[in-house]
Amino acid sequence: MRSRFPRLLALAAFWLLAAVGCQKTQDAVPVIKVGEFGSLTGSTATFGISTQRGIDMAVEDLNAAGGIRGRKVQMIVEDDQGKPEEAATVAQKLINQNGVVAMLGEVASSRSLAAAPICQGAGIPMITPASTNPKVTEVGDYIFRVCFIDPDQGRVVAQFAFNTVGARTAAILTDVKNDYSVGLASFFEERFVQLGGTIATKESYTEGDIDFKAQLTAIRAKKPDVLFIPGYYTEVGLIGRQAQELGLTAKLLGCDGWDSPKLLEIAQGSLEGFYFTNHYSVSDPNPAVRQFVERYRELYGETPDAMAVLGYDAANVLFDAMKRAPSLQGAAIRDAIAQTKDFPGVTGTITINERRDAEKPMVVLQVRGDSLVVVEKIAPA
Amino acid sequence: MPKLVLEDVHVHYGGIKALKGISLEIDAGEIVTLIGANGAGKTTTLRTISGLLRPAAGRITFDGADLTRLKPHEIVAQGISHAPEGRIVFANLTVRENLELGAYRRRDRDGIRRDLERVFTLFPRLKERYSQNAGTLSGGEQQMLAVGRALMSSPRLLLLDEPSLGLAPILVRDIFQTIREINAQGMTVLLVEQNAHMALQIAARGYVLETGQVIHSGAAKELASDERVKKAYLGE
Amino acid sequence: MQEFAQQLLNGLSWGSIYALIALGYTMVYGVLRFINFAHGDVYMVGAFLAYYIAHAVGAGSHPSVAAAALVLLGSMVGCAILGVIIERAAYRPLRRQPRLTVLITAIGVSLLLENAGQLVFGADPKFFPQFIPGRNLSVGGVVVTSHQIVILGVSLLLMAGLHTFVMKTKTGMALRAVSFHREAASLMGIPTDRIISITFAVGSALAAAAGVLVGLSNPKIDPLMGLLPGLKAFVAAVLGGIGNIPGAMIGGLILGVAEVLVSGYISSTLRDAIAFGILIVILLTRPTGLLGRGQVEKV
Amino acid sequence: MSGARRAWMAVERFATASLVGRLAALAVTIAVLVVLDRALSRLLNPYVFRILMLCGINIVLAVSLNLINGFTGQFSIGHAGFMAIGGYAAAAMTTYWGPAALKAFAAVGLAGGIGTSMLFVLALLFGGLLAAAAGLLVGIPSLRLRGDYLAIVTLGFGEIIRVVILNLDFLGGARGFPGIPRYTNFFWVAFSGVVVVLVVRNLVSSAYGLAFRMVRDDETAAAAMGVDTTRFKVMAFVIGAFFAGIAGALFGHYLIYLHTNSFTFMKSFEIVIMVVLGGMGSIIGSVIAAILLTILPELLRSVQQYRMVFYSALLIVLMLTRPQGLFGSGTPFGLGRLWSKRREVRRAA
Amino acid sequence: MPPENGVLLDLNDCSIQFGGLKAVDGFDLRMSKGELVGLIGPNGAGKTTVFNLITGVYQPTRGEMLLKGRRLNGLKTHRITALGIARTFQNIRLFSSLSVRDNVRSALHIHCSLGIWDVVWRGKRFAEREGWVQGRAGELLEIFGLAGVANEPATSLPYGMQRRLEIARALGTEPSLLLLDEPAAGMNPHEKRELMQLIEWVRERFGLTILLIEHDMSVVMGICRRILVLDYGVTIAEGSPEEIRRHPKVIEAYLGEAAS
Repeated sequence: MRSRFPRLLALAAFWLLAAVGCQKTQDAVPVIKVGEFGSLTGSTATFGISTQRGIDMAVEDLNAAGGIRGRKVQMIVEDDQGKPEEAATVAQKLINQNGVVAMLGEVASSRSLAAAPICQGAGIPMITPASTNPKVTEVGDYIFRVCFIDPDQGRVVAQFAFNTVGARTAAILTDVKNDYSVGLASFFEERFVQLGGTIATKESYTEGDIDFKAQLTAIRAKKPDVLFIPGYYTEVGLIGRQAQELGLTAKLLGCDGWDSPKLLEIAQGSLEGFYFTNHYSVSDPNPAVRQFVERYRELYGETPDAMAVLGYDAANVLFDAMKRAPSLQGAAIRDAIAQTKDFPGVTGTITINERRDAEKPMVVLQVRGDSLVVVEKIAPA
Repeated sequence: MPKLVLEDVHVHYGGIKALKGISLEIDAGEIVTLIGANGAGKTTTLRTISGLLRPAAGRITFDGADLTRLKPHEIVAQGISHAPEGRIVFANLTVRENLELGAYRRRDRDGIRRDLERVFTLFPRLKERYSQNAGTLSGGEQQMLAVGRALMSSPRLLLLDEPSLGLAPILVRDIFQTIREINAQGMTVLLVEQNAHMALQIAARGYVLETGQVIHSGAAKELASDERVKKAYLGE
Repeated sequence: MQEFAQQLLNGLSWGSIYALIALGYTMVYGVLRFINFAHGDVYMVGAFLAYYIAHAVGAGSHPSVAAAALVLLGSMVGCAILGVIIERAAYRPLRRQPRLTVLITAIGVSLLLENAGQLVFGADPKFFPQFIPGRNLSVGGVVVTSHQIVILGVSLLLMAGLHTFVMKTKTGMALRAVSFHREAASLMGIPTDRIISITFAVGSALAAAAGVLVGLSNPKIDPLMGLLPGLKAFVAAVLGGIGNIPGAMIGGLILGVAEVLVSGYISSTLRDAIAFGILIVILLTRPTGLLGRGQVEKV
Repeated sequence: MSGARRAWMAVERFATASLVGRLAALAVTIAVLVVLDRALSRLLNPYVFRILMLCGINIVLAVSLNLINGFTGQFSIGHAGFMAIGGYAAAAMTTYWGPAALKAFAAVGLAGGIGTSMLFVLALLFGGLLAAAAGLLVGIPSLRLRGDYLAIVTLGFGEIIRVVILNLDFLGGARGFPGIPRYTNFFWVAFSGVVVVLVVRNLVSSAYGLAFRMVRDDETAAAAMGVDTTRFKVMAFVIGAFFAGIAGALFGHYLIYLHTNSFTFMKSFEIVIMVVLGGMGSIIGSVIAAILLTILPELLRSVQQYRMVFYSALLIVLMLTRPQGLFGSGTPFGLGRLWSKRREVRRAA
Repeated sequence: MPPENGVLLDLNDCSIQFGGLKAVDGFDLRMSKGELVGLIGPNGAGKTTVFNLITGVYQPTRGEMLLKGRRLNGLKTHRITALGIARTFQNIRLFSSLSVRDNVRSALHIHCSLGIWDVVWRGKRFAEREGWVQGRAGELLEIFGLAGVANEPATSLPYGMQRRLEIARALGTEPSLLLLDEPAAGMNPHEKRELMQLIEWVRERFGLTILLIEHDMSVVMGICRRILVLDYGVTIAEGSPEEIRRHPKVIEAYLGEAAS
């Protein structure tokens, strides 16, 4: 008697869920389904969530403006828990179960790389907002991105360090489990050495770490001019503080992963005067940026980070292409995306090149008090 | 009025029926012994009385109170103390702490001190080893500690499981002598022993167990002279 | 030399976090002989409780000792209750089942806390308010932060408190008896179930304290933060001799120092590997840990 | 039931009676699987088909882990590590040596499908063998450690394997290993599933392989019966790891991209959960649990963010209500124990 | 003393210590082929330790052990089993998850002489050996009257039958020396009588030499010609049942003073 009740309960719950899952909503005018997958749970969920918010805003805009040829767009979002194999599975589900016509992909290149072959195979175009590994778009002609790629950004940071900051020795602190970080670090190193600088030391950490004192103490001993940290703000804020605590003299340099309203909150002033590259500047007077930032703050109560903006841009590039495409067939949308030229995105003017990567400007921001100031603007190479 | 009464107690371990309807009675102030071969159910009977095992059927009462559904620590509160087989002193605790644990449920500080003195009178060796870890004691000393510890709860019934196990003959005699003394001070004792000789010498009555059932019972003297008992358990 | 001293200090303050978590593992293993995999997640819940309490009492904006103490205590009490509930609901019904079964249940509880945590707290990281101002002290080039002092101080205090509790109080004595032999302890009139509950409460409270201290010095907390430190703390417990309370403290400190030295002098990629490397070496050469005592198997 | 059983036994007797019978059985199996492969990949929705494939890979993992945990009573939670080794080794082989090998095969007349099949078989074996070698390494601690200690060491090994791969540049490190050819299809997954079930069954049901279960039940008694317990414990690890390696190779060549994030200890836990839920020492249990636990999270997608909460809660409830797993232990193949607990309860009452 | 040439087991001055405790000290035992020797003594006297020494569970800290002139020291248990020593255990150690038949088959593992490939491949060799094992297991089950319960889980059998199964299992390894550890424990007089007959009978039928640990005097005295008494790890007496019964040391240490 005692053992049976919970089992029945579990069974009942199970069937209830199954029943709920099978219900379908039907509208008079069929909506256009677009898929999105991201890590809504797991250790990198913060980026998935930001991206999703940006995309939601774009969808709202679109539907408010009448959708695509009178049809509204419905986003179907799946969580991949930050696992590559889950990304592949959900991509397959979105395509075959939900019948999406296009896909907005993952932040992390590893997940995009796992899901891209499925989109490619099914002939469903996919745009990734922020996967910077060059290999992602090499998967096939249906795969696009709206961000710049690692080699470009790595080079820009190296040049900035050498020319503008005047650094001759650099240390690198890499997140070894993060493809993005590893990629940037290697391109930075390549360029910095090419320019005549030396790499004093290379240290590493792992996503999710919270104590970096060991590495920073080792770096402190080498006294480099700059410390390049190609990582995410979640760790960088802590690194900045611990570096300050330890009295590190090197200037810290970073990349778009730093961009988050929370960065300065966590860093507590420890990043004052330091630089990072980004897609755009929140304080850009450009009305498109102003409008986006205001609305985002209104909706979610915080300043958007890079992922939110890229999600917004990726969705808009896709919708723009869908509007231009003669039909909603995969190939048609693909061709339309490929022809994107001078699209006015929040992160700048986006042109998709022949490698299906976005060509767009990059900015170097400096931390000054509570704000980020644009110190350099670099046009697409 | 009998103190402890077991009525038709059945116990199952997994699929094995360890006790198949044990009934016995122990009167206030007497020593009763359970004898029988390994696996006959002696230890199981004690463990069932002290609540470590739950009977599948039957009833256990102590001074009229039903023990059948009580947990071990509640049974201790009822006044039954069990010195388990193999002694099991807390080797990581000192002798003092072991004895204090025996009085875990008690709050009467004076009474505890009195009982401690009583234990030391019975087992002077324990006083010498007062602050040693119990694990460093010899086998005999550990047995003393186990019995002493059981007395510290100031029980009305003492269950002793194989107190002579693994002890040198001379110590065996000592232990039995002590049991007799404790009993003389008014303690009711239920004794499980493999050394049936010794057990029947000090007990008033005995029950002979075999494969989970009582097969004989009676006055200890009668049992000791019973041919069947002699043959089976006394090596004659 | 200066660098080494700095690393050592870093390692000690990091290790005392492990030590606090390891204590809970070791206590639970002592009484129940199973690895409570959910323990690391209790540490996570502790950090989040502290986060919410700190916000509720405004400790972030008006730092004070009283507020800090309130945050610490509140989180410890909350986690103690959580620990007791977990034991009651998930482990107690399985007392007589094989340990593997209980272990799987513990993994289930761990997953539940993590996933429920992502739902309740949000999957993105939260940033701990600074309710103790950060100040640095330089001693011969070795930087000591106020947070490190707080971490070391509070954890030493807690460990000393635990030691007193276990060694000097009646309940502590009962706890040692239960961990030596549960059945024999119940024959002493010790309510073993209650002692086990107390063990979970104390262990969980210590994990909560670790969560608060971590949040204080490394203020990023997220629902998955307990996963790896939980495992590492278990390693620390094994290293010291599982079931052995001083062992857990020493194991935690050694592991913390070892990790910091490895990432400082060799490579931080090996940081996680070193924990498990130490574990494997210890288990193969001295399975009972540094302070543990062996038990002979009876044939 | 008994009629079907008798028929099956007759088939089996024929299949094992002679080399001809064996080859015939093999040919029939291959033919059936090839037909199924063609049919299913066309008939099924690709999403459903994908879940089916993942079920198959998980079956290989669960059954092979059952040999270690269920049948031999060792306690390993590092299966994902073996899987990673197999996956990466096989992927490295087909990616780096594949083109050359295919050319060589073509040169001797084995072009096209046959050539790639040959290559894939070699890659599967290579992955399996490397994993088996790691299994040998991990099996050695099992001689000294048991229970929780062994568990935590296997977990540690799994993590170390991951860290090592992360540091190997030619395996892609943190960026992952893209561009693996897609060789895994239903045929290979199903074939591997059949093989692992047959091998484990053949092992544990023979008088010789009874030793695995003897070691689990009572190591001392097993040694007294003349069982070289060391050998069997290590063997369980080696064979279990071998199939985990194969599963990893299938996984890699299906996903055509590998990343160490797929092989965390959570993956190991998932496999252990399958084994325990199915019932330790029950092959059919492992198979069914593997299927169940692959499908369950997919079904739960409808509850969105509550899905993993449900999954973990369900796991706890299942363990509390059926701690011995769905199929109990003891009978490797029978379904009979499914309701044993209830019967026992009734008898006791 | 039995004649030199017929010696099967020869233990010389065997000792083992656990920590500081001498569990067995200077133990000597010679058994000739076909003998049935009893080993008695109080609990904790070291009887089972002697078994554990002979079967390689423990290694002696001193002394030599020979079976048919071959040294047993340093060998692992399974090697010793292969040389022809089988045992039963004090608290029955059947394989709890295996059926009665599989418990008997488990003992035949040692005669399989198969490799892992044979088993997986299930070829001719396998069929031949497995067939032999089936047959042999059937025989043993038949002999020991267990055929009717062959498919029951071993631990569901009544106590007496479990003992019998354990002996049947031990015989499956085809030993020349059988070590029985308290086989009569937990048996009623009727079962004990059956057991005594069984022991006598298997000794005859399988040509066994048996070393028996037993508490029950009626059993030991009834079937052993020679008895050793162990106390505190030391042999305090050796001789025929009659001699042992009267031996003063034995009476004091074990049988109890009331035996007079």
